[in-house]
Amino acid sequence: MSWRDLGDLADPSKYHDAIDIRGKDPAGLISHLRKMVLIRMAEQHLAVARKDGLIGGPVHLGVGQEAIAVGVSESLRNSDTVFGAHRSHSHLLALGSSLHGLFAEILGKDTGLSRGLGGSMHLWDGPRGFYGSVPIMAGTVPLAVGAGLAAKLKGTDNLSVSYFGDGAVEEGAVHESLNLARMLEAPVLFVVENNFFASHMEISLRQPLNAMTRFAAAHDVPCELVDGNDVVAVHDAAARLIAQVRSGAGPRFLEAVTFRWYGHVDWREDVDVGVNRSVEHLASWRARDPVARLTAALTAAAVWSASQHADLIADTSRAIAEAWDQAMRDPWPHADTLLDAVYTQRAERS
Amino acid sequence: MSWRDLGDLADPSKYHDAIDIRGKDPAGLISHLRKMVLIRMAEQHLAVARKDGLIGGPVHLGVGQEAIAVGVSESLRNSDTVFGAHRSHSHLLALGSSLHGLFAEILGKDTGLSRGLGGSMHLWDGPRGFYGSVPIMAGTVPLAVGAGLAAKLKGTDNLSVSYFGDGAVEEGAVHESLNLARMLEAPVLFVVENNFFASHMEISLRQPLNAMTRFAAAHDVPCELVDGNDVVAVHDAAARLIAQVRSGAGPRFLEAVTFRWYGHVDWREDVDVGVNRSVEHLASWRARDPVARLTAALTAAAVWSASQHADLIADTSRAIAEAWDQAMRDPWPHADTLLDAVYTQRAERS
Amino acid sequence: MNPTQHYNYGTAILAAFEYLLATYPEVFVMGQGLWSPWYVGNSMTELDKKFGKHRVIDTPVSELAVTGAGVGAALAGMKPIIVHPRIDFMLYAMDAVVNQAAKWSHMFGGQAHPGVTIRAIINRGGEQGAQHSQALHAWFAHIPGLRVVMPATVSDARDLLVAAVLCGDPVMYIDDRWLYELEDDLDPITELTLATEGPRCLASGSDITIVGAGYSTKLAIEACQALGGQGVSAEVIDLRVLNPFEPKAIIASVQKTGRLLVVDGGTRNAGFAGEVIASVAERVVPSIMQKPPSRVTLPDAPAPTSRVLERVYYPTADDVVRESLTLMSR
Amino acid sequence: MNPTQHYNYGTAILAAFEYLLATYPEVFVMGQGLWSPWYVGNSMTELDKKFGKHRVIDTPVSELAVTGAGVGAALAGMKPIIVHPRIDFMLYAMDAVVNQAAKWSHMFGGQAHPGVTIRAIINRGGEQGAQHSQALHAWFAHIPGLRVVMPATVSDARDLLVAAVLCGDPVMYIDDRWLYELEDDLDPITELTLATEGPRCLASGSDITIVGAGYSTKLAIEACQALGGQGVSAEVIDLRVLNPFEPKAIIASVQKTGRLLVVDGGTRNAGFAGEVIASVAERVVPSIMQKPPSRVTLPDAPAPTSRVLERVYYPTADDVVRESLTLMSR
Ligand SMILES: Cc1ncc(C[n+]2csc(CCOP(=O)(O)OP(=O)(O)O)c2C)c(N)n1
Ligand SMILES: Cc1ncc(C[n+]2csc(CCOP(=O)(O)OP(=O)(O)O)c2C)c(N)n1
Ligand SMILES: [Mg+2]
Ligand SMILES: [Mg+2]
Repeated sequence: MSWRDLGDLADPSKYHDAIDIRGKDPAGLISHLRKMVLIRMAEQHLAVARKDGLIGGPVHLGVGQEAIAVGVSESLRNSDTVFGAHRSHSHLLALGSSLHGLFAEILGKDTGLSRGLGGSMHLWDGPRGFYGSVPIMAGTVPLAVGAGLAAKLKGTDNLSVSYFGDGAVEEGAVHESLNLARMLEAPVLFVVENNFFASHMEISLRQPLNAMTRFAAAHDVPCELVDGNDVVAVHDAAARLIAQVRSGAGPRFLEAVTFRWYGHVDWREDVDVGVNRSVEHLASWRARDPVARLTAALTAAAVWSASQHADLIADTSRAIAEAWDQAMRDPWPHADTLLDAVYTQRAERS
Repeated sequence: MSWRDLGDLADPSKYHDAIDIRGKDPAGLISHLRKMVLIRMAEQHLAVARKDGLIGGPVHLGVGQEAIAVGVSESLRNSDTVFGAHRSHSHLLALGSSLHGLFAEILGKDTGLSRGLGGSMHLWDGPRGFYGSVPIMAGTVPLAVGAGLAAKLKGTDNLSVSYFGDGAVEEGAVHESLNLARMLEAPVLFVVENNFFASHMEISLRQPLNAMTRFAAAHDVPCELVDGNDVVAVHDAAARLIAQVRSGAGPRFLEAVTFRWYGHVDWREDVDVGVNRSVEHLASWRARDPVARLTAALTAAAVWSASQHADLIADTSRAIAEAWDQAMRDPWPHADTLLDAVYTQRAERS
Repeated sequence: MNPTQHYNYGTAILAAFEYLLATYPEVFVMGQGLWSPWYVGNSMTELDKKFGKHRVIDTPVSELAVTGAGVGAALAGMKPIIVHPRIDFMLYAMDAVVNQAAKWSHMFGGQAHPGVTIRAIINRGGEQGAQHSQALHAWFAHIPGLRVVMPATVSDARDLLVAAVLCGDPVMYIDDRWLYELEDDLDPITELTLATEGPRCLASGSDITIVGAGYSTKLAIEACQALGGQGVSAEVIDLRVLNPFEPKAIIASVQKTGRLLVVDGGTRNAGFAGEVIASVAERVVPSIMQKPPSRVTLPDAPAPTSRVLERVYYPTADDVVRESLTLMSR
Repeated sequence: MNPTQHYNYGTAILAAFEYLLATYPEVFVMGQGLWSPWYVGNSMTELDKKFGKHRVIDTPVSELAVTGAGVGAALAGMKPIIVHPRIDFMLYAMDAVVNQAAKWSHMFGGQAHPGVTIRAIINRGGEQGAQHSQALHAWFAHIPGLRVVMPATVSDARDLLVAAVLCGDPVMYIDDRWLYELEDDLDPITELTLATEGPRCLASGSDITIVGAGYSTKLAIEACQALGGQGVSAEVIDLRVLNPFEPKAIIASVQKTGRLLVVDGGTRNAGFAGEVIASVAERVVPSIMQKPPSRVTLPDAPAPTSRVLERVYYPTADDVVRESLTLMSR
């Protein structure tokens, strides 16, 4: 594939079939599936809860993009440092973070991952290596470079992961960060989830070419381009790149091509936004479903059955219901957190 | 030449010979020579004056880089909008701006191009299309895009020129500007003067590859790469690109490879700054002298004689001396300019 | 004779855009969300359809380059309006505003003026959190060369935008999503000269001077009405123009009331409320003050998300009333 | 017993760097000019040779990414010091400082703290002009979550840098090239707790309180000496820490003197001098003020280049003396 163009990865009528799992360990694939189903159902639950007015703040849902975080996270450790953005539920959950902690945070509860000060757009789970997601686009990209530099200065083989979107690359911060990481030989994996949209703006309205690999090439950062809706392809590419990064080879770049089923924010589908988001277009992207394509492959390989799938769905919805109900019952944060969290030591005020 | 690498343009032992002027009009070439000699001698005069303490502020000299502005400006009009940076004496003078106005500004006089409020790093000559130079790196690059957009919205075939350096491309502003200009199809010629240095830092300490064309390619902006010390090569490439821009084809990018003979600022040579700036290295770059190579070509073609050259030097030093002496005698700005220039209408203060 | 027309704050802004685009060919608008302005409420509806996508330009997500392009287009003779749907996004664009736009006229001896208007929206609440809630007017007011306006009324929402675009200097026009439902009947547009506009008295009183800007002025007016019911006559002054800042009207009012309360939607330390208090304190005889001046501002903390914390975080009209009564107590 | 050692402001900063790099393996320094620090005077000489280019890192010209990298490295457990040879260059880096570093602890409920120190140098004069002369301390002081220190003395130049790097919060350490020649003898380093440091009285007096920060404190001290010769006893208070701001010491002083003059190297409108005046005005009984408070600041204009205009532009000790005498006159 050319570094300028996504080729038929950009054509939603392609890549609808079961993914290729030849030679892969079924157990690993099934754990991928469990994670992807959990992420999807959790976000679908959030869509409904937001629509029903149970959630006070905006939720940016990544349904359709689950394979990317799941494929990448498989090669990560708790000692790595992962940074996300506004659409990071999957990045967090793929690391095995607590569903209840996420829900409680989104509901603004004291038991939330960010103690009610962050909501859906500001997530943190340090112990699992999730170092933070924030809504300012590209805001965490330079931070990921610094966290990678820290891992290098400490003499570890840990690395940093920076998740961002095809819109974020329009911010100068991303370009400065690619060059800086390259010159510092910082252990960073840049993961761009190219879903062709930045809020209402389709990529052709924002950039002359659709491949993000252009920027990796310009900054001499080795990269791979994959079908982001093929968890095996994502996993294999990420594993290769992460191994190189851990070996001290410097930063690497992964472009994963995908599509979000919901609109930019909340539960609507935004099929009204002009370029390339018609009902039909969305339908053909839905047919490139990362969950269905993995399930089909596992079923075809006779390592996964309809009843197993039914159980998975049932178990998952039960887990979601429990986590949600607990979060709904949880206490609100105390007013003091408002000033206590500003500095490590609360400032004296006269 | 590859878009990743400058090839032997980066090798200062190459391109020392007379430039190729076959088929070029001698008159035009001689006017190039006059401009280049004026710019060089003016800046050499400034170096001495700064060393002697006659100039109060920093001067960033472009001796060795004269062919670029001279080659580009030949295809420009007063109705175009040119933006520069900290090292812009040549950009200004190549447009035919007043030597006295430049000197007076550098001396902080009321008769200066910026009325004594700008000095060497803040130059302006609107009537000749020089829309401003400022020292914040890449600061004027987005402005040039906007001025180009204005020309387009007004339905003219004017264009904007944005001069910047190989260091400025490390600022995100340049990358955002390339994409924005490309998407707006703004008539802008980006001219990067690649002299391998950003203050004390040689390019290999700042970037993984030495060709700036990487970024034009990444942003799908058509570009040319030339020997910046060959005024004919610069002129021809600029003329081609400018014609395309005027025709409404959108932005274009020109990389001109060159070297500055003086150090980053003021009169010193900075042969102490570590990578690739030894006495020998500087000497071989001096041998790629844009003025000498043009002079040699003209002489070889028997359209320029030693006595003509002697006259040119004599006339130029006389012109410089006159402009300088006048500027030295000129009045200082009145204290009122300090507050009068802040707004179009001076704000009332209680 | 001029028939008045009914607007709310949002449609008044829209009316200003329509007037400017229809009247001045040099005007164009560029920023995020302009081809699907969900961010900007009803304040820019259909502009691209009415005036064309070449004059109403949605952009890549590049705040710095887009803002700088506005500056450059202005230098080339246009009257651009750059739109930032959230003022928070402008942290990326500060160089274009502060190092370029604000200083341009001065750096070149007053020979070139980038008459660009930057519309930045304060868009808080709704559990959006620290990066989507800021009000940075004090920052911009600190920058010489940059005019800063904050409309608090429906008429100013329209007329100060027109004045900003026509004044020839770079202007920060800062509006507030929490004001979009304000309603009023307006006369047809008359073009104001921004350089001569300044703070204005919106309600006259004799006991206490309450100063605000933007949404804080709305709080001040609501407090003023409540205080009236308790026998306290408050004078409300709307800042309107924060830079260059002309405190005359406020000083005159405090000389009358002897009490000053400043309400500000920004954080406290080095905020604009402090500037108002200082500008008065240094110009009135201390003994005329019945009580020390006071301010109601955000606490010095970033914005939280949880609704229960948002309730504590944002000042209300009740807070203004309570503080006013403290100043009234002997 | 502790032998004192002789330093100037610049070598005191260098001593702090050397102490930190030698004592704390988590400390590293990154910024422009570190491999040839002509920008930063004698304040970082040879650091790269002593501690290695891996811990003293010169960078591409990318203020935003470099600053953000400092924030990220701090989150990953390092104690980075990011160096900006001119505070003006930081206009490109504001997002990393304001949206990320300052808010990080709060956004995540106080569970993660980016303990990054950002050293920014005020580097004015010498006909460098508007983009190479700013002092933006009022901006940073307005941002909750960001500690802001401005050393005015040789000891603070050293000790506040050490305290900043060790405090665990993001800190703006703003030093001033015009102070590098100050000299003093210092005891060996003792690590201060930044959270408990604040404004300090440098000269006690009874007639007037003069407040400054950084270079303005130097002007205040020079003025204080000159005033002494004219029978005026001035008390000088050095702000030192501008955010979080603790005005107690200033209030106590003004309660004694009844006169307040604030000297500030920033522009006037919405500057820090206004905050000092407001913080005092709202906490003292107005009648104790002998005269209205006053400020000596830059005019509200960008910096010029021409030496004759620079002379008018920058406040001097004489200006402070003159304004003090005005406040002393009846
Ligand atoms: C600096 C900044 N500018 C604008 C926005 C508004 N905004 C939020 S998300 C978004 C689009 C992001 O697109 P992309 O990076 O592709 O991520 P995706 O939403 O597709 O996951 C925009 C414009 C923002 N949050 N931050
Ligand atoms: C934003 C900003 N950062 C840093 C500087 C300091 N500085 C001035 S010129 C320069 C190097 C510029 O290099 P380049 O762009 O290649 O231009 P050249 O000096 O080679 O002509 C630097 C780092 C600056 N002026 N502005
Ligand atoms: Mg996207
Ligand atoms: Mg260079």
